Amino acid sequence: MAELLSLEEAVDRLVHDGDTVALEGFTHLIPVAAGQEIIRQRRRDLTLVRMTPDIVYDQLIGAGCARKLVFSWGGNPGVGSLHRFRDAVQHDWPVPLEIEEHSHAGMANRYVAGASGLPFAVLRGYTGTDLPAQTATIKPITCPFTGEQLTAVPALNPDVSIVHAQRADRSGNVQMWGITGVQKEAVLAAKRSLVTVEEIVDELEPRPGAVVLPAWVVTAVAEVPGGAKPSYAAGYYERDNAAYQAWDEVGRDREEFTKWLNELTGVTA
Amino acid sequence: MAELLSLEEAVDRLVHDGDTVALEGFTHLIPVAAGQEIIRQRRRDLTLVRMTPDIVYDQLIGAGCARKLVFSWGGNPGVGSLHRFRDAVQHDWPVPLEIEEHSHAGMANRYVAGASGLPFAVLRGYTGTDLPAQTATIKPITCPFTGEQLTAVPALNPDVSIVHAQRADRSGNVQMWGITGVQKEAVLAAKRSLVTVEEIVDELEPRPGAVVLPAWVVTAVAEVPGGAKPSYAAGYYERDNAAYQAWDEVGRDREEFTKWLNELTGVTA
Amino acid sequence: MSAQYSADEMMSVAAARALGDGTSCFVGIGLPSKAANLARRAHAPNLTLIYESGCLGAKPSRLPLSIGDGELADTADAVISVPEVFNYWLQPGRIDVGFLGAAQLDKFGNINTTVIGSDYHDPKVRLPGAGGAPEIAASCGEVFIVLRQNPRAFVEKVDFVTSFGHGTGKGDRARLGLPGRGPTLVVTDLGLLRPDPETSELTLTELHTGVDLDRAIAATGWKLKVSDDLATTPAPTAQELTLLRDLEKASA
Amino acid sequence: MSAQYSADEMMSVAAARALGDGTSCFVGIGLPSKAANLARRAHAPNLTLIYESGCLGAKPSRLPLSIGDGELADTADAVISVPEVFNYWLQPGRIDVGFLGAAQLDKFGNINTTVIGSDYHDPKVRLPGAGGAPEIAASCGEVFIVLRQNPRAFVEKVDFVTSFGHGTGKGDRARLGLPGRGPTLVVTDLGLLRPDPETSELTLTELHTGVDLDRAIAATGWKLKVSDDLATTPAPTAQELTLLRDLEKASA
Repeated sequence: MAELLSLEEAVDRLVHDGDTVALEGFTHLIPVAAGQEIIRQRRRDLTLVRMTPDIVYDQLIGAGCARKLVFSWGGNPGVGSLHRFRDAVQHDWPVPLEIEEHSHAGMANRYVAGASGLPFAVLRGYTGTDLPAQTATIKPITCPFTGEQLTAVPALNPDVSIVHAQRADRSGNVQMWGITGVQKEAVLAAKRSLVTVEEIVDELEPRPGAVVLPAWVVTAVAEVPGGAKPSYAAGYYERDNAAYQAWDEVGRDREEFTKWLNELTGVTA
Repeated sequence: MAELLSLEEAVDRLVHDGDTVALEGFTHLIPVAAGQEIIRQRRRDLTLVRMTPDIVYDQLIGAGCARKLVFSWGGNPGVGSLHRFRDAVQHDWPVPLEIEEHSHAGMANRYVAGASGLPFAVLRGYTGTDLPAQTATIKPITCPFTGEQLTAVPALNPDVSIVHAQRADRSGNVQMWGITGVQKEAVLAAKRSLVTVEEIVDELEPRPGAVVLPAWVVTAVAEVPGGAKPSYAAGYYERDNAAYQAWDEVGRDREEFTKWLNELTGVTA
Repeated sequence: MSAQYSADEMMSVAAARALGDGTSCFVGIGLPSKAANLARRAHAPNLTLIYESGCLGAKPSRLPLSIGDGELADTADAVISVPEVFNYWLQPGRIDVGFLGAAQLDKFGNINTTVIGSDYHDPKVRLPGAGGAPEIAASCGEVFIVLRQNPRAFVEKVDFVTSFGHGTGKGDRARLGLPGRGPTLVVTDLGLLRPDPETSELTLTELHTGVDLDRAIAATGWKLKVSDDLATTPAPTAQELTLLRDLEKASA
Repeated sequence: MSAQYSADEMMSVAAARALGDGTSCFVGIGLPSKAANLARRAHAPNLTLIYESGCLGAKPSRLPLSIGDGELADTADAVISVPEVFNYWLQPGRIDVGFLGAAQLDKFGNINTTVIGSDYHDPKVRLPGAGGAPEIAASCGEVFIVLRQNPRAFVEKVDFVTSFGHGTGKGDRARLGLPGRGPTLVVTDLGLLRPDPETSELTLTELHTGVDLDRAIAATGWKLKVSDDLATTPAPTAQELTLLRDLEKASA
């Protein structure tokens, strides 16, 4: 049964140095507040996993929390590049960042395998591309019925997965709707999970398109209104596009970024 | 784009002798009327596929439409055995019935592979059971990352899949809700598909738990109110449990069954 | 508590008692469903019921007529597709207890629901088949089996292994890499059987109140072993009987 | 029709025109999304737009800010999970056209969105990566690519094959068993390129109205082949320009 915790306590208890951590969200419901709490608590040596690392991953990488990134598309959606990500890959700043690079189809299937208790997934993927030569976690597999060759990718089973949802009830049952990406799979694939929510309510009224995560597969729920900003939470608030654009300026420059980081973590320079 | 057809025309055009046909429904929304139309049109040599063949499959088998059944659980749910199925397997009446037997997990994954354009699916299944010795479509497969041995099953790609849904709009977009079983997978796995619906409406209002099949993956839609009776259609009518019980009497006896069949097909004995 | 009750009522009550509160249970239809719903009303209000039709956390107000009863969907925490229930929920070992019936059961807890007779292609009786049982038996934390005890059902060796119990004895599950502990309890109309800790052979550990040991032995198709400290199942309480009968009445 | 328009507007209009009514299109963000939404407003009201965020049949009233814009979900026929969009919809070849952008494109239509520079581990520029593109390029019936033409983007050979086009030439896709036909059209701000039927090398088949051939040749990093019957793309109509500008205004 999910425990209702503060964000601070949840991150303290669930996320440890060296963990493999997935904060998922597909432009919608991105667990930004949880990511920034990980920065505040100065976690180190994390293997960060996400299909679409965006500005909160840029922040985690720039803050030196990560030693490795497993991903399929890293960018500031609708704006441009992730400058902290590029700086870490190209110049090891502030620490070297190992990367394990996949396609969306591969990453999605890796979460599916993880959620399904299987060691690998099969897809038609990567054929003819240069990705398999760089990524050890892409291998051929042969169909035992037709002899056809396909691609296998290993399961993702993060130590912790963190997602943001619209609501939870007091027992910790979680409800999210709109674009829900791979959030269900990320939670089910993980050893531990944290869901930040816009609000905790008495009862989860059924809604069209809603995905429900029962309390017994969630480790902790934290009420964090606005916890997905500057991304959006359908039914609660819109995407703050200006913030995405503004991040381009902050992320572009180490000094600007360091100022931002000191402000976030309460350090006076 | 789905064509709107009468049930008679749809079955005439879509279901041919010798086809592999899946009529899916997991106790809810069973396409009974479509199955009985197949009997009326005297299709022969069908390979029938279904996870849970129940009384409409008993009727199809008793009527001699099928040469093979691919399935995982054949029974009259909540009542008992399928007597026509047993008679065909045990005594070749009215024609021999070949069987290909799986578990639910295997069948569900076979549909998933079919819907996914993959030749096979991987699961943890059948281990230690006597099923693999009887069923050629169960094979071992080794994880290329861990070396672990798992089970592979081949994709199901029926020539036609038939399901029943609550509603469609005039463009042929289909909406169903409640227990939706493997209906989406069955339709997406098939070369052709027919959806019978309770009603055709101007607009599909979003509903909690609804599954939508866009018109462009459905071949034909036929409006058949009550087309799932005696099973139920959530929001339209309840299961007619007495009819399930009554079938036990009819199906138990070849003569009784033949009377029932003659009545269905309009033959006067 | 000297209320009158039937052997079937005793069986349902004993099966219900085995389900602990706060656990999750993958429920087969028929006797398992009745017992699980009784448990939820009696002592286990936080028992999570999972039906293979895709209903997670169903809280039916009456006994479902089938595993796809609309009542299950209407009262569930979530309704998911059938592939999802097997792949995301059963297979990874998320479910504590698998609750199964059987047509034939052997002394190592292997289940047959496929064919009676030695020839699969020319069976004496063709049974419904596997359904979800093989993977429920493999992947749940443990398996409870409920069925009426008689020599045709309780056999030395099942004609067909539809769902693997303990194979030919202790260690077989581990050798096959099966994640769950397999059958840990068989509830019948006469008593309870549990696998012997040394051999995994099903052994009578409890007799229901008023049942004679000889009757249990006679109702078993193999030479039934009896636990040294054979216990007696307490009779159903008045409350248990009332709840069970109300449940059956609401489902008539 | 002598309205003023920019080269980018010409590119968007030309890309939109390529999308036939009644087809389905897997839409990348940016230029492809703009063109697809213009097509739906102009000549293809029954164009089905599919976004990798899980939105099937999205009908946005403004240009989405990202592929996961709430407007896409609100107007879609169905919103599904990301694994489902790749496994049930893209992979089986249900989608007619994949509409992609690129950072680098080579003369056989191979796409690079991964790294600029020859060393993957020490790149000159680290790009966003693959996203959905490798499997879109593999599985859609055909692929349209839209990007601005210049010698840094249009290269002899891409530094990294993120998404496979025609490999080293005709026959490579068939040898690899790729189901779709691959890139059949590249739309730029200067003209249109199509694979040569014999060699699959991208060949200039149309120049936009008013564009000089020498400019297109100079903007290409390989020795550009020009079709014998080089055509001229008609200028945007007043209606096309109005629709495009309204779309951009509604999205500002």
